[in-house]
Amino acid sequence: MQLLSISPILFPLLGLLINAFFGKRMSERLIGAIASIMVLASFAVSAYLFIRAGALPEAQRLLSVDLGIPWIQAGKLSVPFGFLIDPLSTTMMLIVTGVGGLIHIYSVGYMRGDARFQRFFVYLNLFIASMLVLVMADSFLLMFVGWELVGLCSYLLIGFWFSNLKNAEAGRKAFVVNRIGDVGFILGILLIFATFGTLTFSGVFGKVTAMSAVNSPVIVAITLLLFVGAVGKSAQIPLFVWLPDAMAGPTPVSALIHAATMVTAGIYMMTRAHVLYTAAPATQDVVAIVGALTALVGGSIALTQYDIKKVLAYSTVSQLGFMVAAAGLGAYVASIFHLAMHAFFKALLFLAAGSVIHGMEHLGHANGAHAVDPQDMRNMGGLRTKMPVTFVVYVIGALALAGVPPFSGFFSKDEIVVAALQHNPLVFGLLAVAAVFTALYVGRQLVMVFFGKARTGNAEHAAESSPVMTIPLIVLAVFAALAGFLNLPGVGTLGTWLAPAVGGYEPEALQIGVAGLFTLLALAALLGAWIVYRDAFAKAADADPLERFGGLYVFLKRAWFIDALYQSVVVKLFYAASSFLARVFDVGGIDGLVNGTAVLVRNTSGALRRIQNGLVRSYGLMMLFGVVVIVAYFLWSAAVH
Amino acid sequence: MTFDLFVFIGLALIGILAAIGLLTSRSAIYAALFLILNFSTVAVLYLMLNAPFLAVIQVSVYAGAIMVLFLFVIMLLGAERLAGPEAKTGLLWQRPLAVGLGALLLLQAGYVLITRFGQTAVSTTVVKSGPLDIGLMLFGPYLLPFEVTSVLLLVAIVGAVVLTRNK
Amino acid sequence: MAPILEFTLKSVALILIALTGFAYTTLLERKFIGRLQARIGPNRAGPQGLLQPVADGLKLIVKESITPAQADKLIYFLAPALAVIPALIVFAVIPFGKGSWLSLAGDINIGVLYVLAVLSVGVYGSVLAGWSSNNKYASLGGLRASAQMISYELAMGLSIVAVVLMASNASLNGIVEYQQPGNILGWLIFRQPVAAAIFAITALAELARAPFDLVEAEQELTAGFITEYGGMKFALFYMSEYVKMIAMSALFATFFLGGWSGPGVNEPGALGVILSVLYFAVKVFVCLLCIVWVRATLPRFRYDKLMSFGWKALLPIALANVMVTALLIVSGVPGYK
Amino acid sequence: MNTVSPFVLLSALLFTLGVIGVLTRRNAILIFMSIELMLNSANLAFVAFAHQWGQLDGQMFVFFVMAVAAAEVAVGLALIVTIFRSKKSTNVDDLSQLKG
Repeated sequence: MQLLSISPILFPLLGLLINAFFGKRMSERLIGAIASIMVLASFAVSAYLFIRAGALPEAQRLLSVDLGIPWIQAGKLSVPFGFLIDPLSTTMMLIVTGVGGLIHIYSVGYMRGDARFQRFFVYLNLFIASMLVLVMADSFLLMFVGWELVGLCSYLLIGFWFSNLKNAEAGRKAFVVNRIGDVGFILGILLIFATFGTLTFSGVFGKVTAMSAVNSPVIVAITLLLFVGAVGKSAQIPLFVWLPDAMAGPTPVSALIHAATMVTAGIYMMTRAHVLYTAAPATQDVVAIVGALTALVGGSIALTQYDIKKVLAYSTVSQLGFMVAAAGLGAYVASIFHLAMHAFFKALLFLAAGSVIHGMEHLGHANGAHAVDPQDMRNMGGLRTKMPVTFVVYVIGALALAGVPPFSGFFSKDEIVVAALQHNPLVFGLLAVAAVFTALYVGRQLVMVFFGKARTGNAEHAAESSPVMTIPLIVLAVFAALAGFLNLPGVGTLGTWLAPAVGGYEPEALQIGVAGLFTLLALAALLGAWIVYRDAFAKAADADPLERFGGLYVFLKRAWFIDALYQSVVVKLFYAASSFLARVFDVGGIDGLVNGTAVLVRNTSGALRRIQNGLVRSYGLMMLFGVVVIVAYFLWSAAVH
Repeated sequence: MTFDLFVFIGLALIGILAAIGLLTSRSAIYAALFLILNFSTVAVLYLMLNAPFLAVIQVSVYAGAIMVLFLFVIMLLGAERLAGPEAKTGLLWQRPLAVGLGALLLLQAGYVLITRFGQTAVSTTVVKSGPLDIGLMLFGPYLLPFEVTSVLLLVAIVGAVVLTRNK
Repeated sequence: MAPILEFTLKSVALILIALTGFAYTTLLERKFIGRLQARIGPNRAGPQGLLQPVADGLKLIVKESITPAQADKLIYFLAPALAVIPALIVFAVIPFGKGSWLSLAGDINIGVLYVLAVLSVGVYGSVLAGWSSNNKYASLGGLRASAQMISYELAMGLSIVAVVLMASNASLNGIVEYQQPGNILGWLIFRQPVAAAIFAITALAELARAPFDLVEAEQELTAGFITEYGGMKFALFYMSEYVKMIAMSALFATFFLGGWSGPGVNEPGALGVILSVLYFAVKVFVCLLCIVWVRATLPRFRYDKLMSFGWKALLPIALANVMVTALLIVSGVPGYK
Repeated sequence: MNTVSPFVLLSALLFTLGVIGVLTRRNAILIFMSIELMLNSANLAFVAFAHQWGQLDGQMFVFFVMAVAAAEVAVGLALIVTIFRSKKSTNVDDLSQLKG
């Protein structure tokens, strides 16, 4: 039973070991097959666990798998090595392994012929295993291990094509920015230990419940610190800058890690720690507002991007803002619901975008088409007829993202805004604007990519991708279209299922007013985008219609100047401090100390070296001298007493 | 002066003179012979100390095996002539210092012994120390050390064979 | 002072017996080998050549004593004595007959160890003689002697260990009494044939007698370590060899042939004692004859064969014999206690 | 004699002579012999004390010391022979490569 419960982690580990050690001699097909099958096996076990848990009475669904291994025993700190299988974690496991499995299959086609094919799948499997550790952990510390491991995988995969300096820099940026969040997270963990003396979820939550204090300073501090970790990992203001750059990685990576799974770790963590957050309403307000602002800012920036993946990246930032806001509003079910739906449609969109890019590159480098950026939407146009399957699934994903009923995004977003309306009008307003932006940029993208005429030779010669890529797209499209029915307003299947893990859930009735308003907003925005962009780009070089907003356009285009702000303030200050340390402190202080010690030792030993003359007899003489002195000491002390 | 004391003084003198001979002899063969003489006198002393088994073992192990090995190696290497003049290692101060320190050590030991001379009488219970009694001790309380010693000897044999093997 | 007087008298008697024995063993060997080789042997001096040893002795005594110029004088003179002394003092623990007064040291419980210790010291005579002569043949002979004796001592000791295990007694008299259940089958040669064979072979090697006489192999080393010796000093080496022969025979008789035991020794009074001494003498005599017989029969070993035979054949067999004996004793097989 | 003090005194004297031998001789074989002398004097003290207390344990130690000495001599002489083969010398002062 224990082995079965942890086998979802073991399968990808096995796959990565096989591929890492024997991959050199295996064909690409075999490597891809092993990696994919391992993840699918993991998915199968997760599904089994899910179903089995569903068959159990509600109270017993929290299954703690204690492996009986005392992982860390140091002083008062005692952390067991255990896993937690409950509705929340099984749901996450299904998302991670399900979407992950599809993306593995897709990658077999997408990465075909890459020089580091083997390494890519080793990393992917490592990521799946790490993510599962994160979601299955039964203590903050083990969760942190998974947290760091997925961060490592993210770094490795963003910089996967590291021979291009920009990609390597993007990986480094993601790593460094994430560290800032991780510092908060680990400080939060330390504070939890200092406060409660334990790190297991059950232990901590039990004590928090027992305290039954509202807004106690310690818990506010803990939750804020944990939120800093979530801000880093889930790309919230002000640390979202790494996520758009992370698009430097291969597109399947963007879909899996930077849209569907890893970036949602922050939301998952807050949901997991909902007991703490519920006890700290002050933090919840901060979380909700940060999330709503992020949703607005990310959406606004996405409006102005030309890179097909950048648009989706900022969209992801925005959607993560929705989820964080939901978590801040206490609507954890809505948050997880949107997380799952977002995983489907954003993975779908990314993979479809990858398919588009693939199609754009189809012309190959032979015709000198190399100079054309295959990711720039201005270079596309009219792909509707060239790549019909991709077009259809893209439209489904886009409608789901825009929140058009009955696609999945509509239901999950609806639940969030309903919660916002009830708790915090400000957040509601921000989210409403963000939703409009969403529909706008989605419409803009659809028009620029698929409608009109082909603007370049690459677009002219684009061709549909192979079945190994399109089949996962179709599967995802089905989910993106229909998964919303999992948690219909007033029924709340998913919510009821999650209730034991997230502390209770009452399904909201469908509020016709809100739902209708948001549907109208979305449709209106899509129509607006169609009108504005239908004829905007005759040639690739044409100016964007939004440029007539001048300064505001530039402001959005440069992502609110946040990167520039970091560059000019933080980085410059850091350089100045480093240069002071390097030129003055290191040379004078550290080197002086080290060299001084070395010189002292050298001179002393130089003097002592004369004793070691290589003559056994003189060594013996010294020993005898020692013996005589020691015996004399004993005689003297015996005489004294 | 009892007969025992008389014999002891005689043997002690022989032993000490043999030891001094070992220190001063110019030839390694003579040194070895002096050492054999010393061992033999010690064997007789063992007899006086109610240790006949050890006395015989002393003769057969030290005189019969170890010293034969020494002689064998000395003759094999032709190293019996010892270096005459002091080598140019500049350790002229070493010898007097060694002798002085040795004398100091002896003084310390002598001080202890003389201040306590004869204070503890010999136990009146005479233990049997024949081969049977020694064997019972060896295979009783001292079984583990005994077995460890056998391992040690085995290792020494292997070591000696490996060291001197011609490659 | 009475015990000292007794010891002195016994020692003198023993030495005289040993010397006479030595003298007539030489004659015995020459005559016996003569017969084996279908010739007569010495028969000029005295009736049947019985005075031949006396003549030999006189000759050696009056010969000029030559000392090699480059020899190490002190050790050169010391070596013959060092060869003879162990040969003589072995006799101290051998029981010549019934009653502990018939051995010099009496019935001591470390007799076997004493024998081994003394035999192990016997090598010095030949080694030092070889070295001090400053002659390459002599040196080689001395080296061979030391290597050979060290090698074969081990197997010999182990063969005696088997005997001690059987008798569970380390005193020679005790071993003899153990072999005295009333019939000849009590002799250990029947219950320890392997040990007896090993002892016989190693005894020949310790004596450096044929076929193990490489120490003084004429064809290779002239006369080995006695090359530079002549006159009385040569006689001493000669004497040590023959006294050792007698001692080895006595030891073999004691360990394996029941020593002084025999029919009628349990008679009270002088008769039993005289019978026991007689039996012992006869057994020793038979052993001596056998040693001579072997010399007349077997050719000499090659040196490397000698060493590998000692280390790779005799020593393992002797070890195995000790183990098997111990097992037999522990498992209570009849005849093994 | 009803005291073992003379034996212990003799042991100390022999030990000191052994120490001096180790420190003043330069021939490796002679140094080795001096070490044997030291071991032997220690043995004498052991036997003397065993006699004094009327116990066999001291004699047991002598037994083990002898075994160790035999092992030591076997390896030590093998070393000397090996060194002699390459250095053509048994003088320990010639073996001073390991110096600071």
